[in-house]
Amino acid sequence: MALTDLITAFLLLGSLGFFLAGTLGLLRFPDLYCRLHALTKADNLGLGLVVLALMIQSDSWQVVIRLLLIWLLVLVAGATVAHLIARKAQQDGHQPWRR
Amino acid sequence: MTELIVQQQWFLWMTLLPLGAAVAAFLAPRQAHWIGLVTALLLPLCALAAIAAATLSETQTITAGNWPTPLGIALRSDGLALVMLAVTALVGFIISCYALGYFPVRGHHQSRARYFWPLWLFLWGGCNALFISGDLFNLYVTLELVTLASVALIALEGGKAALAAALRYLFISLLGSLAYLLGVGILYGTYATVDIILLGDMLAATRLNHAAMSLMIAGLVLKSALFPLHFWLPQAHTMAPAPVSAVLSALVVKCAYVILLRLWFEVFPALDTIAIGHLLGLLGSIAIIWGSLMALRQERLKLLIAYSTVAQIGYLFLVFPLAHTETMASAWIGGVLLMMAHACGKAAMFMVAGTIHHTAGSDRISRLAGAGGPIGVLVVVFTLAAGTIIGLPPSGGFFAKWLFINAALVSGQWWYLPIILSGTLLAAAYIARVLGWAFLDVKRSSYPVIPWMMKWPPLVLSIIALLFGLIAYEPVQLALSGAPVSSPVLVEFGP
Amino acid sequence: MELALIFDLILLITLIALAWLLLASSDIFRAVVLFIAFGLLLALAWVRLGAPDVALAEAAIGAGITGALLLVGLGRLGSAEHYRGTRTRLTFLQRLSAPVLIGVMIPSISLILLLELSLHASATPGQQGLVNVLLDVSGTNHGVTAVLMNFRAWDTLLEKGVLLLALISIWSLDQARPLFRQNDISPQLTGLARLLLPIMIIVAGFVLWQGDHAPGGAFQSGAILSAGILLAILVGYTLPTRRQGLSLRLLLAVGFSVFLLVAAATLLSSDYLLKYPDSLAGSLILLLELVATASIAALLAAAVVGGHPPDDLSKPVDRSSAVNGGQT
Amino acid sequence: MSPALLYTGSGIILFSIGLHALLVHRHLLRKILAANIMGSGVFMVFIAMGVHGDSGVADPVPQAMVLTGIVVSLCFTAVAIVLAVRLNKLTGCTTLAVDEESSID
Amino acid sequence: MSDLILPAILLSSLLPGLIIFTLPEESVRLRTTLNLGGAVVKLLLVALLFFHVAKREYTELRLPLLPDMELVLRADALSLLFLILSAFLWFLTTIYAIGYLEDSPNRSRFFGFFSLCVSATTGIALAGDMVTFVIFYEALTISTYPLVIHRGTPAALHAGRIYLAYTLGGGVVLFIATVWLRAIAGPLDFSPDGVVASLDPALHGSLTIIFALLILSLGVKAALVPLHIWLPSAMIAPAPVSALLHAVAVVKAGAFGIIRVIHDIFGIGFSAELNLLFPLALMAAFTIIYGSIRALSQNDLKRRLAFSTVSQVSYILLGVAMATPLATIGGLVHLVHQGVMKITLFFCAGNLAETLGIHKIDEMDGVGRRMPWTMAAFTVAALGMIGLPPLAGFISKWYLGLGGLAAGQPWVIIVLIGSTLLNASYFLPVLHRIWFVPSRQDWPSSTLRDGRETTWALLIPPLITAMLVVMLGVLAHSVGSALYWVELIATREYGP
Repeated sequence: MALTDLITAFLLLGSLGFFLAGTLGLLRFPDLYCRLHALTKADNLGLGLVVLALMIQSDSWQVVIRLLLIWLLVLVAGATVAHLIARKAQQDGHQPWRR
Repeated sequence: MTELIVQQQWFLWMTLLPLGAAVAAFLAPRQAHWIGLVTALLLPLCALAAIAAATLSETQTITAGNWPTPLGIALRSDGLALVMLAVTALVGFIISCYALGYFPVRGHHQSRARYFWPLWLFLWGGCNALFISGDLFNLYVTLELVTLASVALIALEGGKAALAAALRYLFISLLGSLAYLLGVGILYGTYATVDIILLGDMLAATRLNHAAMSLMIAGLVLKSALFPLHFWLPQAHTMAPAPVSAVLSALVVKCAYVILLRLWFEVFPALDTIAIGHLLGLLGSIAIIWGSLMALRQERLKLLIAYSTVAQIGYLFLVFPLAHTETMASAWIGGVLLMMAHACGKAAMFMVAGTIHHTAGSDRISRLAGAGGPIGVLVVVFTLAAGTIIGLPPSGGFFAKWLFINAALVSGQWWYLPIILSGTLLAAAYIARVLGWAFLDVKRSSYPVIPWMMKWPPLVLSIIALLFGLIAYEPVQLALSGAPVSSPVLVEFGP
Repeated sequence: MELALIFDLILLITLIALAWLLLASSDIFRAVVLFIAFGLLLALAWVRLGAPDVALAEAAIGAGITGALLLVGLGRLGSAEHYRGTRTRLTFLQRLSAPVLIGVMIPSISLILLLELSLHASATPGQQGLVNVLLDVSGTNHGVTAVLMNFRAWDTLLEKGVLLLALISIWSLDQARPLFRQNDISPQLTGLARLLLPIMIIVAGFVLWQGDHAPGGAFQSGAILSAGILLAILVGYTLPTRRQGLSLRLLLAVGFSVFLLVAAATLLSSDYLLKYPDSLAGSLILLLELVATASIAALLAAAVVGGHPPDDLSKPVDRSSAVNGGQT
Repeated sequence: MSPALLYTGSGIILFSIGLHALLVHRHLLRKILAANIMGSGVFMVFIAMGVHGDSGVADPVPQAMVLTGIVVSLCFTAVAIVLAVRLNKLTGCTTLAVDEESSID
Repeated sequence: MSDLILPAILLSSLLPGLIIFTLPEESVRLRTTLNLGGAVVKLLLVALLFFHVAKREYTELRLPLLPDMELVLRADALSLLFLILSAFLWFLTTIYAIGYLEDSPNRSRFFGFFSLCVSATTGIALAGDMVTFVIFYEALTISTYPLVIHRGTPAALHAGRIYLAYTLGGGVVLFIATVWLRAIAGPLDFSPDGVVASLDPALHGSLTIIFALLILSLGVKAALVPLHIWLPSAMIAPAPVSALLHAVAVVKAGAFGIIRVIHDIFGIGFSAELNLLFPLALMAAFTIIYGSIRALSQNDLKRRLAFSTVSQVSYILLGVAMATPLATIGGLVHLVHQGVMKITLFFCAGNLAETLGIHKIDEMDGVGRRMPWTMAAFTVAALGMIGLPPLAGFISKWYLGLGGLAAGQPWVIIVLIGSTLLNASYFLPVLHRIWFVPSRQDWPSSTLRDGRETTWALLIPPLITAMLVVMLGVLAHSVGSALYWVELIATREYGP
């Protein structure tokens, strides 16, 4: 097992943690805004780690650029969609959760 | 001249022409009806040319792109294909003329007129492509083309009943075609080809093949509305506008049946089909009786005609049990003949029903009471067309029944005789019921004038339907060329 | 190998469970969302089966366009799900047929098939070899594209017809209604669209070009483009609709028409339907793919919009609905 | 138990699940979903039965067929949804229950 | 020329019929022209054909229907007999119907189906094989049904249902029997020796069943008891229709079919060999007596005539079933004679109904003074029916009696005498009422300018047919009479 593989495994395990956290947040948080928050933050980071892991494994720079592009696109799209959902929720009168 | 005819693959043009016209009608909605009419005029000519070309040339099968068959799609101009192309051209032409009167170009319903033409031309092209296809997957695509166009045409009427009927028809068709497609998939997985001729040579009587066969037959039976899977048909066929009802009953139901004929006689001969044949025969028999009885009970003319279609489909399925080795040609030709005759007769009947609805304001049979004047003529046309449904000579239905009875007697399946006969008598009864209302001597109101195009096309078609038996020789000879059956058509008892 | 098999098993069990869950769930919105997830997983299954073309198409269609169609449809159906109120009166046979079908036929047919399949697995070599041999003369370097655009081009032509036909059917049924409220365009979405649209066009072009030698092609590319068009509609772009939207109609029909014209031309010149001249095969396929992409993109987007353009007919229409309906 | 067989079997199961749901459920969108899942099952059988040996590369011909099939089923889905929406607009129902009562005229 | 004459005869009534369907109700003149023109053309064509056949120039036309199945039109002596009868009587009935239906509704429909009906009858006459016969036979069924229900009253519709049930039921049995026979014996061209005689004796059982089925199914139209129920109930139809049904088209089609089956399919010798004819003769004899007895008790004039038809048509069958030349002559000649006599009676009954509104026999007292010409015709025809020499009916009965003796079946004489007595007892009281009982009411006087009893169109046809009744009897042995022609047939059939 080469060093790269080790790093990859490490990164993937890390991403798994983030995904797990995001999913937990999605399931357990009290209202829509919190859930969005958990989902976007944690998943974006998780995906970033996955992409990073794959970049290490890839053998041409073209693939690296493509992977990077994918991650950036997901970031942009995720941010916008989260915004749209939150905006719609606010328009519909959903109040943020208060303790 | 002769060379010109032979060298062109007219039967292929018959698929490209309506499809192209459909696109044109979509692009130029204001001219759609003219485009439709010109196409409808050209297609019968193409059909004649295709028949002429086929009688002059040797080959009946070409492949698209001229790729060898396991890979390319076989397109066939054999007897069955040509006969169906020709009948569709004839019936389609007359229905197009009728539709010109039924969907006024100006006025309230012009949107229906605009969409009718591209949809109908698509359907026509799909039918033609289906008839010539010799490839199981291609048959699926063409069948779906036909189905989708039918769904949209049913829904064209716009009422909630029509929409519901269209949607139900869509689901039923999806179910049927997916079952068929699953069977095709299994056959491809086993033999790596979907070519009908190649499969017919290779197929062995394994359980897997039987399962595939059952799936395909079940799917197609659903699509051709054999009892008890007919429940969707009456609504779908009656809720549609009249020209569409005519198209559906005359042509669309036959599409699935043509595939069944091809499968049964060309793909599955090696398999053990006796039990399924008897099952189909049994269901067909029930369909004959049940459909006729239901037709007898209907209050509305279009529903009566639709249930009569259910019964006639029952006759078509008698082909399968009746086709023993020695009676194969009898049964096969009987089925083909009945398809042609029924296409003409049923289209005429639905068109007349549409005209009556248009003129009398309703298609309730009781509204026909004392029908005279313009409606009286329509009733006569209805009767003439019904002759072929009852099976009166010299209609095609008569000779089809002759062949069925002949096959039943010679193959020793006498129990189909009472079925066929009671079907005939019941058909006469429900037609006579309509006639009885029409002849009823009551004071009648005056009716509006019937548009020219809504009166004459059905009359022409009904006369053709009634006299079809007299000109059946040529179509039958044509159908026999390249037919998958080789026994004499009229069979005698063996020594 | 073992690991792969376990992966397959997990994937398939998830797929089946998803299918069951989504069909059984009482909330129809949830069902639609699960269906989209099902589509994405199915794409993974196609990859596992060595069919990346299908995987691309499944992701773009099963998860993408179909999902959009379903969501838009669901929105229009309204949330009221009062389908318990009216009970249909079923005939006896209808009552009988469903349980019989479910209870007897499905298990038995499945059982037979499974039993038999285990005996017959991979009995034939398929047409892989034949396709590879003929690939050189097909005008393209990718097997699936060769089959689609050349060997079985007749199927593809008819399929394009079905697509156009579906759109005509949709137009015949209804008039286009707005996908969203006009005053509701978010500036963030507009920004995203500005960023994404050029990328989408580039990606679509790439996928189309890719189809010549690797998974990809007109349909996948068209699906991406149509997503772009929908995005553009969502941020309020409109197309000119003069002359009853003739330009739109032309765009929708061009893929099928060109295919038909090529078919007619080949039939005239060679007596065989869709037999491309050897020297022209490559360029013809490229042409067909290009126009097909354009049409598919427009057709899919128009299908999601659902309905004919409001100016299609002379009859007066509801002004408010005429604003952003069919101007893909 | 080869992967191809596994996938074929799953395809058939998906087909059956879809068939069951198509027949049992009333809601139109659910019927549409069911039909789509049936279709996916059929396509899976197509592709999986075309996988031969351990090459891992599927036969291109069924792939092309499945692509065609996916498009066709997409078309049906699109039309069905519009029909359902239209029907819902006229009747307020999301089922096919309407045609019984209105079949009189 | 001679090839085209057969289809031309068919088309001479078919085409006018089809055109008439499309005519609006108001175009009386065009419709009348078409009707009469068609009838005249047909008569001329038949006359032309007559001379061909008299010179033994048989023409034949074959049109392929299916592989190994043809539509065969052929003119032989027997078909000419029926053809002349139907062409001539159609001509007269057309004139009569035009007068009878003046100003009534739905005339286009009526004359359309009327023409179709005659076309079918012509086709039956010209059929050259069993398939063709069946085709036209069924066509006749369906084209007469609208005529039966033409009046549109509930009673008419009921009668129509009965008519259709019986005739179509018979039709399908005939159909099956024919298909079965075709599957056993191959092509079924009519030929003087029959086509089944040479078959394997093992098939004789099937052949017997087929024969029974054929006779039973044809017997529906020929009104063999107990298959006759439809005939009296069909009386509800307008008089010209009744005339046509009884005298020419329907019952004669059945009788003609039975003749064809016995003579030209099974062959007389073979039928006798299988002992098929004696039961038929018994049935016919029973029908003769039964019909006459039922006629006695009918008060409705047309119903009495109907039961008389039931009885009289079976004379034809009786003659044929006895299988001797003389009896055959008697039977065949009665085909013509009964037609002419019965059509006269129905014309007269129609005149009574149309002019004076008389339907019942007990309303006929003294009507001879009001309508002398009509009643004279009635009287001649009724006396002919009874068999009074030298009228037409006598000739038939004479030959039948001789034939019965020659066949060694003297019981036939008893049947004939009994039936004659019965005929007399249901006709003579009517004649007595007509001429000798004083009228109980005042008939509406003639509305016509010259004081005629009724219009020419209604008067001429019965007078002509009544004259024929006399001439066919008196001039029975001259060239060109029905008897002469029938003897020709018999010699061709049995040899000189």
